[in-house]
Amino acid sequence: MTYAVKLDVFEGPLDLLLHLVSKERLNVADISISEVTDEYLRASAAMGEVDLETASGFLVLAATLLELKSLKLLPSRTTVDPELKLLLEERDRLLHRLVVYATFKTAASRLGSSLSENSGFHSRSAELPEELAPAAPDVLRNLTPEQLARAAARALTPPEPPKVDISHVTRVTVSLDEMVQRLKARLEREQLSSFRQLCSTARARIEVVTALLAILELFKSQSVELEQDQPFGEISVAWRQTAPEAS
Amino acid sequence: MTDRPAILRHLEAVLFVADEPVPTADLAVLFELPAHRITEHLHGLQEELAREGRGIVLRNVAGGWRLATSPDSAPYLERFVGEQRHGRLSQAALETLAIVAYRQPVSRGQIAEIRGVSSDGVLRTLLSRGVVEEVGRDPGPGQAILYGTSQLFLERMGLDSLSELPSLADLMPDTRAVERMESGLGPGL
Amino acid sequence: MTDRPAILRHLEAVLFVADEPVPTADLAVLFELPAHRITEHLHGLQEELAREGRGIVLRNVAGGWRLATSPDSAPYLERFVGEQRHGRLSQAALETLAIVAYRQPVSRGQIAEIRGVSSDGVLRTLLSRGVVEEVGRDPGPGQAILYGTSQLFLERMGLDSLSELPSLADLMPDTRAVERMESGLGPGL
Repeated sequence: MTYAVKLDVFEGPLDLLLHLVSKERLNVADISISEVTDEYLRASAAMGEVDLETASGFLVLAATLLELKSLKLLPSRTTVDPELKLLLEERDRLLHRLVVYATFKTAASRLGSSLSENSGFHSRSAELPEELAPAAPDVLRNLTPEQLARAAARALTPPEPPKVDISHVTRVTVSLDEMVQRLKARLEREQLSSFRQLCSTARARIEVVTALLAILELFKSQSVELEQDQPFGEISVAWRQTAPEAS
Repeated sequence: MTDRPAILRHLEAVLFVADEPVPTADLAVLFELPAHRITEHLHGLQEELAREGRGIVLRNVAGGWRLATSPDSAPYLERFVGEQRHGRLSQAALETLAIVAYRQPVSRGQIAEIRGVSSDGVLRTLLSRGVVEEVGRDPGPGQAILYGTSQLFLERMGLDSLSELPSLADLMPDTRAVERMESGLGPGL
Repeated sequence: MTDRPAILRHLEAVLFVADEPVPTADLAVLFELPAHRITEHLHGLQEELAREGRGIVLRNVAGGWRLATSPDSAPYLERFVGEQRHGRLSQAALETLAIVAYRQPVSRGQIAEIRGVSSDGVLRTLLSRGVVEEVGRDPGPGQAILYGTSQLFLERMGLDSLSELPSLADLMPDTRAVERMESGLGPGL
């Protein structure tokens, strides 16, 4: 069974994961990573821009889920090898984060109800009556230029953009499946490439993200080998001649 | 609860939050009643507040109706507002002053647009304190009054000129982050 | 004039001009009366306003006393002042507000870590609404700005102090929910 999700109703990767694992009888093995990812990309594209931090948070999560999923699909092991141990630690960390996040989500809904219960009380915000103004101390006495600048920055920064209903809009320029096929064809031809080269024709940021996820898919199915000499260095992508049968 | 008409309660609440006198006509529209009925109710409220010896009275001033404090409370009020604690600008006033300082010359309309709410009340306070002043007229069709900060403002802030105000560039981190992202991920990548 | 004590009138007048909740202690100093006498008078005033069905009520919030409009006038007020005043917060903003409320003083980074996404935009919204404010700097290397909730937050929540917030322990998912999450994440050993 695969599970379809509408990502635009989630506040981020943790919120999504919380939703997925809180379902009865649903676990990581049932989640189609590529569907979730496609949905995520569609939602991001519709919002017009990719929030890089959210995108990278999502990528980390997707990678962790892939790992957990592979663990889940393995025949049960009796011995604890170090890799498995690391993975289990990773799972515990993720579980801890989920519990903390779930707690704050409940707290948020409590705050929301308190705020609306109290929303009918309006206080006065009018300035001091003019006849009392002379009695008030000098208002600029404690004000520094830095405080003024901070207030200006706050006032002049546009507020949080309103949430857009995206249910009816844009399709992604390229889906994850299409990107996987496209990169497969290209790598079969070129044998060896780099992530940068593979992205050189990308017309939008969203395609770069899709390409990265596609590479991870190919890596997972052992169709490619990845190498990176140093953090932020070039990622080389090599096609495996003897790719195992697609599972 | 008494059998006091609900309209008196609602009138009192509306006048309580208003930051300037409210014309009878506006109240008539709000409550969907003829103006003369509103006037009757307002006189009723005015008498009631006076008769009961309340700390809040209703005044009919130029331009409409406004709630004010009872005159014999003045000595306490003066002591109260004279406290150090009150020697600072309200959040709204600070924000308005900041906008005037960094965006001058600026009109009321522009300030309201930036803040998302009318700022006439706070602007009046800043004018009466002499930190903001009229500096000209918009040459455009409306000829809106334009405001700027005064010499007194510079003196109080310990500045020689407006150019000494701290730059906003470092304080708006989001804009910078966006720019960095743009330049880092140029077209074609 | 009735025989209503003059102190009730003066208290009402002072609370009318105050722009934030006034602590009992401040009123005791102002009126040169012991705090418990002030509290009695304030409770008297509170009951009186409620009993007479006035448009204004007295609330004990954010460590002090504050006059506010009675909630049943809210529909008129909203039409009168426009919607912006108490606009609803988004889910993201509420989550961020909850983290700030329970984890204060807290940095942007710590908030992002708990939510799993950057919360800069919503944090700015909360700052401009005045419910969150900067409360200091992290003494560590980055000197990150630390945020906390404001007095206005307590007032909007109808709380006298932060200690009245429900305990975080009571808001945690129950054992069954945690077990379900755990099994959802993968097999145990």
